[in-house]
Amino acid sequence: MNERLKTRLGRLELANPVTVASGTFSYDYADYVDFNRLGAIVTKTITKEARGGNPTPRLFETEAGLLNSIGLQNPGLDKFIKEELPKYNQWKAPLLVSLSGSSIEEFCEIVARMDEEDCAGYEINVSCPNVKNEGIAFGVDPKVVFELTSKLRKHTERELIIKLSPNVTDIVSVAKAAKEGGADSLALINTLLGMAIDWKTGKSRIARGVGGYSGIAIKPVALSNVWRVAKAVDIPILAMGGISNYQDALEFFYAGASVVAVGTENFMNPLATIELIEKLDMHLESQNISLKDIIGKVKGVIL
Amino acid sequence: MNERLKTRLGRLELANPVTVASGTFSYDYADYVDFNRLGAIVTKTITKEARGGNPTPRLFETEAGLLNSIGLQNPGLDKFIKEELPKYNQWKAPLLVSLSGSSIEEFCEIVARMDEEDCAGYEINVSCPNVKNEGIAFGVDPKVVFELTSKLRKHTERELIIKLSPNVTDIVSVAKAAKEGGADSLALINTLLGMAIDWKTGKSRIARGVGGYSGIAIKPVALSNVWRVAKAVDIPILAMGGISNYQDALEFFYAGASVVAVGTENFMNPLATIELIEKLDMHLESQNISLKDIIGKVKGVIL
Amino acid sequence: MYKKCLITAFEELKADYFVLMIEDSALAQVSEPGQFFNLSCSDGDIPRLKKPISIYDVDGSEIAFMIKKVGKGTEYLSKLKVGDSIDVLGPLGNPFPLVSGKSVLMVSGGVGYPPLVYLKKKLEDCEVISIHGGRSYDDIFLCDYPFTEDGSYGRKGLVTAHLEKIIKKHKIEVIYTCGPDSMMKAIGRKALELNIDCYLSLEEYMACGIGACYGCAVKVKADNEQGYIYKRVCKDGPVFEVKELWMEDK
Amino acid sequence: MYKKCLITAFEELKADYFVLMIEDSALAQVSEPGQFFNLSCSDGDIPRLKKPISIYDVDGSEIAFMIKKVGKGTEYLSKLKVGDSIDVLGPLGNPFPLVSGKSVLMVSGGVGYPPLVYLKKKLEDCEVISIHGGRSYDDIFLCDYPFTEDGSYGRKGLVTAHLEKIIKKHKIEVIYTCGPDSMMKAIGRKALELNIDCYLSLEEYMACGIGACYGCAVKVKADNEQGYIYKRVCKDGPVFEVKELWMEDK
Ligand SMILES: Cc1cc2nc3c(=O)[nH]c(=O)nc-3n(C[C@H](O)[C@H](O)[C@H](O)COP(=O)(O)OP(=O)(O)OC[C@H]3O[C@@H](n4cnc5c(N)ncnc54)[C@H](O)[C@@H]3O)c2cc1C
Ligand SMILES: Cc1cc2nc3c(=O)[nH]c(=O)nc-3n(C[C@H](O)[C@H](O)[C@H](O)COP(=O)(O)OP(=O)(O)OC[C@H]3O[C@@H](n4cnc5c(N)ncnc54)[C@H](O)[C@@H]3O)c2cc1C
Ligand SMILES: Cc1cc2nc3c(=O)[nH]c(=O)nc-3n(C[C@H](O)[C@H](O)[C@H](O)COP(=O)(O)O)c2cc1C
Ligand SMILES: Cc1cc2nc3c(=O)[nH]c(=O)nc-3n(C[C@H](O)[C@H](O)[C@H](O)COP(=O)(O)O)c2cc1C
Ligand code: FES
Ligand code: FES
Repeated sequence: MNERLKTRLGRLELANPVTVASGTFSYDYADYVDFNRLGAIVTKTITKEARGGNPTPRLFETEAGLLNSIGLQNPGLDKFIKEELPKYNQWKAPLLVSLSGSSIEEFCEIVARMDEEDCAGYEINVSCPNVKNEGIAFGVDPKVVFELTSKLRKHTERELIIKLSPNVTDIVSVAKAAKEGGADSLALINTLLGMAIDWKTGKSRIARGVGGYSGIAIKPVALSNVWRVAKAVDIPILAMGGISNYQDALEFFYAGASVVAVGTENFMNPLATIELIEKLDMHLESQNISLKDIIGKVKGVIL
Repeated sequence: MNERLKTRLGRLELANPVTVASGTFSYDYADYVDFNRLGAIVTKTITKEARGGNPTPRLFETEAGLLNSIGLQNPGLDKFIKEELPKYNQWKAPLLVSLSGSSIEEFCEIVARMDEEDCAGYEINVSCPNVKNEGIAFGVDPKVVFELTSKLRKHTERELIIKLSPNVTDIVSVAKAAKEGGADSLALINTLLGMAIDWKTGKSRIARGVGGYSGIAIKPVALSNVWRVAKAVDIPILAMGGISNYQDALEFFYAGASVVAVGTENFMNPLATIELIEKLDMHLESQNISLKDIIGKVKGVIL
Repeated sequence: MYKKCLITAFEELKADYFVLMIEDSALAQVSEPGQFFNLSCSDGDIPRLKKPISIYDVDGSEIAFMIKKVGKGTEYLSKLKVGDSIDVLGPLGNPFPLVSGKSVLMVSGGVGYPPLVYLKKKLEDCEVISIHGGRSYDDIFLCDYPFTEDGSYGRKGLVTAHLEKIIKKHKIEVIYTCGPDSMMKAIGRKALELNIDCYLSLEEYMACGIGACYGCAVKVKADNEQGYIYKRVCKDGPVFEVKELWMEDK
Repeated sequence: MYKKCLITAFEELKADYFVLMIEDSALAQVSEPGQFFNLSCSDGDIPRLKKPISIYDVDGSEIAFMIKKVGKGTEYLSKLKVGDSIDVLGPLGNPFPLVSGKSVLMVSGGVGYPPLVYLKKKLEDCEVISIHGGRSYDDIFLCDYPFTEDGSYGRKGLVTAHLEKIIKKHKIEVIYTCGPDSMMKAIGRKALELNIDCYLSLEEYMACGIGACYGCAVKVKADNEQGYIYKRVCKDGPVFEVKELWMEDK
C-alpha cells in the first residue's frame, strides 16, 4: 500500500494496521477477501490435540452483540501444520498463529514445534472463556502470565503476542506481567462473559449457559481496556472488540492501538477488513496524516 | 397488586419485583410515574459529605449503550435527610437508600445515622467506577467486602444489600464474602468500564476518559453474572443491567434474580417500570404461573 | 460469491410467508437444491447477523426464496420491495444428491418446505410423493399429504404419524427431508429401520455461513470415545445422509 | 408530561433543517420560550436516548420544533410524516425571563436560533435586534444581522465580531443568547464587561432531561474552594443569567 498505513507490531513491520480476530476468520474467506491485502492474518486458536468443541447451540445474537461457545474446536497441531498451514502460507501477509495449551509445558511445546514451520509469530490465547479448567486460569493471574511468557520467550525469536482477557479486575497488571515476561506485543480484548435466555421457555440460548460476548456492544469496553493498557505498558497493542469500520478503528488508534483486528463484523460483512483498509487510507489521506500521528493521541481527558 | 408478583428480597416482602437502579431515578420522576406502584425505590448514592461530581462531558450514548461519568454528585447525607428523604417517604414503596463511603468507618457512620431515620434498608455501593481512590478498592476484594459487610451488619437490622461490580475476575468470591459478612441480599451489576472517542477529532467523549457503561449492550454480561452468583450464593439477588422490558426481566428471573431494577431504560421511557410490571403480570397470568415458579429455573444448560 | 443483487419480485403468500426474488445469472447458474444463501437483514442497524435462507427456485437468471417472518431479520426481508437491493452471500453448503428413476418421498415441516420444492424440480424420472406439515392451515403449502397440528387443514397430527404406511404404499426408495429437528430425527430413524436412503437438510444457528466459525455444529458419527464429532452444517452440510448422523437425543 | 402526540405539520427548510409540528393543547398552554422537549428518536431500535429540542413556536394548540439533522436521532425525526405520532417529554427546564419595554439583543448560532424565535414572539413592547450566525448560507435564517463563517451570506466572520458596536448603536439593555459554547462565552463576557443583563440558554449532553441523572452538568459560581459547583442544565437551566455562570474556560 503506502507509507501512511504502515505500522509496527513488536518485531513486525506491517503494510497496514488491519488484521482479523482469531476464530472469526479462516482460509474459507479467501473466496471473498484478497488475503494479500491484509496487514496480517491471525489463525483460529490451535491446541496440541484435536478438540471437539462445546455442545450446541453455540451461537446466539443478542440485541447488540454475539454470544459464542465454540470451545476451541480445532483439528490439533499436527493436522493444522499438515493441512492448514500451507494454505495460509500461500499469502504474503504475515501469519500469526493463535494457540492455547492446558499447561505451560504444552504452550511451550506448541511454540517449539511451530518454530520449525513457517509463520511470523504467535498470539498466545490465555483468555478464551469457553474452555473449562484452563484458559481463564492462565490469563487472569499476573504471576502465571509472567511465567508463561518468559518460558515461551525462550522458544522463539518470532513475534510473541499475549492475548488478554477483559474479565479481570486489573488488566494492566496482567499486561505488565506479559511485557516483563518478554512479550513483544499485546492483543486485547478477548470476549466478555455473557448469557442469554429465551424468555418464553426459560431455555439458555447457549448450551454451556455462559458464552463469549463480542461485537458492537463490547466496543466501549475494549476501548477502555486498550486505553488503560496503552498508558501503562509501552509495547504495541493489537486491538479487537466490536471493530466494524474505519471510524471504529480510528477510535482504537487514538486510544493507543497500533493494529486493529476485525472479528464478529466479518460475519456481518465478509469484506469488512478490505473496506476498513480502503476507507482508513482515504481518511488519513484527506487529513494529510499518517497512522503514527494519531496512535495514542486521544485528547480531552481530564484526570 | 396480587400474589403472582410478590417476591422476597432478604428481610423484605415486596408487592412486585420491580424497582429502579440507583442514580437513574429520583423523585423528579414522580410527575410521570406512580411511585406507589413500584416494588421498591432505590435512591441515588449518597455520601457523607456533598460531592461536586466529575468534569463534563459526563454522558455519551454509544451504538448500543450509555456511558456516564457522574462521579456520585450528591448533596451529602445531612441535606439528603433533610430535603430528599421526606419526599421519598411520602410513597408506600419500601425505600432503599444507596450509599457509599471512603472508608469502612464512613460507611458505618452513614448507616448508623440513617438508621435513626425512616427507610427500609441500604444498598451499599462498593462498585461505582466513576469515583477515584475508592469504590473499586472496596468492591473488588473479597476480604474488604467481608469486613465492610460484617461491620455494617452491627449497625442495622434493616435490609442490607451489597451492590457488586462486574469489573472483577471472580464476582462469585466477592458475593460469597458479602453473604458471609451478613448481607441479606446482593445487587448486581454496576456499570462496566467503557470509553468512546470522537473519531473525527480524537477527543474522548467523556471528560474522565473512562466512564460507566450501561444499557442494552450490557444485558448479556449482567445475566451471566446473575446466573453465576445465583448458583453459588443462596441469598436473593436484585438484578440490573440493560433491563428494558418484561421479556428482559423474565430472562433475569430465570437466571436467578428475585427482583429486577430498571436503570438506563428510564431515560428512554420514563414509564418503563410501570409498563414492565403490567406486562409481567399479564404474562405470568397468561401462563398461569407465579414469579417463584421461575426464579432460578433456567433450562437447557449442559455443563 | 458476495454480491449486491436487485430484487425483481416480491410476493406475499398467506400469513407470514412471502417470496423474494433476486436477479443474478452467475449466481443462478451455480445454485443447486439444498444450498442456501446468507442474506443481509439490516441497513447497518443492529442486530445484523446475516440469515441463512434456502434456495426455493431458480428460473433463468432469477433465484427465489420463500421466507417466513419469525423475527427481526426476516421482518426486515419482508419489508423489501421490488427495486431494492440486498447483499447475498452464496450459494453456500452442499446440495442434495440427485437421484433418478426412483420412487422418492419428500417430507417437510414449516420452512423446510422451500428447498424441497426446488429439489423436486431438479429430480428427473422420479415419482415424487410429498408430505408437508405445519401448525395450522396457514403453514400448509402444495403437497400430496398435508398435515396440521391443530387439524385446521389436511390430517391432524404430525407428519411422521403415517410415515410407514406412505412409504410402503408408494414403495419409496429415497427420502429427502427438511424441517424441525424432532421431525427429521423421527424420519431418519424410520429410514434406518426400513433401510431406505435418507437425506436430511439440517438447521443450526449460523454466524459466518462458510465454515470459518464452527458455530453451526452438529454431531456426526465417529470412531472415537464419544461416538461422535462435530461437523459444520454450513460447510459440511446442510445436507447429511442419515447414516452419518449421530441420532441419539442431544 | 409524557405523551404520544400527533404530527400535524412537517416542513423541509433549506439544507438539513426542518420544522416539525405536534398538536396538544395541554402542552401548548404551558410551553414557554427557552423550554424544551425530550423527543423520542427511535421506534425501539437502538440507540434510543431521547433528544432535547427547544420550542420554536406555539400556535394555538400546536407546538413547533425547528431541527437540524446532525446524526441518527435527528435523522429519525427528519423522516417523520404528518399523521405519525411521537413520544414527547416536556415542557422541560426553566424559560427565559421575559422583559418588557426594553431594547433587546438576541444572538444565536446554528440551532440556537429556534428558542429565540419563540422568545421574540412573546416579548412585549421591546425593540428587538437579532444577530444570527452559522457556517454558511445554509445555516442562516431571518434576522437583522446575518453572519457566516465562510462569507457565503451576510457578513463574514463570527457573530461576536461586531457585538459591541451593535450593542452601543441600539442601546441594548438585555441580551438573550443561544448557540455554541464558545459564542455564548464571548457574548457573556462582553455583557459582563458592559454590565448588561444577559441570559444564556445552554446545551449539554442529556439523558433523563428532568434532573434525575446529573449528566448535564454545568459550572455555576459558588462560594467554595473551587469557586464553582455543578448544576443541571435540564432542570436548573437551560437558561442561566451570565452572572451565575463560571466563565473560565473548562
Ligand atoms: C440452512 C438453513 C436454511 C434455511 N432456509 C430457510 C428458508 O428457506 N426460509 C425460511 O423462512 N427460513 C429458513 N431458515 C431459517 C431462517 O434462517 C430463520 O428463520 C431466520 O434466521 C430467523 O431470523 P430472524 O431474525 O427473523 O428471527 P430470530 O428472532 O432471530 O430467530 C428466530 C429463530 O430462527 C433461528 N435463527 C435465528 N438466527 C439464525 C441464524 N443466524 N442462523 C440460523 N438460524 C437462525 C433460530 O432458531 C431462532 O430461534 C433456514 C435456516 C438454515 C440454517
Ligand atoms: C436544551 C437543548 C435544546 C436544543 N434545541 C435544539 C433545537 O431546537 N433544534 C435542534 O436542531 N437541536 C437542538 N438541540 C441539539 C440537539 O439536541 C442535538 O442536535 C441532538 O441531540 C443530536 O442528536 P443526533 O442523534 O441526531 O446526533 P448525534 O450524532 O447523536 O450527536 C450530534 C451532537 O449532538 C449533541 N447531542 C447528541 N445527543 C445529545 C443529547 N442526548 N443531549 C444533548 N445533546 C446531544 C452532541 O453535541 C453531539 O455531538 C438542543 C440541545 C439542547 C441540550
Ligand atoms: C465465533 C468466535 C470464535 C472465536 N474464537 C476465538 C479463538 O479461537 N481464539 C481467540 O483467541 N479468540 C477467539 N474469539 C475472540 C475474538 O478473537 C475476539 O477477541 C473477540 O470476538 C472480540 O472481537 P470482536 O468483537 O471484533 O469479535 C472468537 C470470537 C468469536 C465471535
Ligand atoms: C447516569 C447513571 C448514574 C448512575 N449512578 C449510580 C449511583 O449513584 N450509584 C450506583 O450504585 N449505581 C449507579 N449507576 C449504575 C446503575 O444503578 C446500574 O447498576 C447500571 O446502570 C446498570 O443498569 P442499567 O443497564 O439498567 O442502567 C448509575 C448509572 C447511570 C447510567
Ligand atoms: S456458521 Fe460459521 S462454521 Fe458454520
Ligand atoms: S439530563 Fe439528567 S439531570 Fe439533566
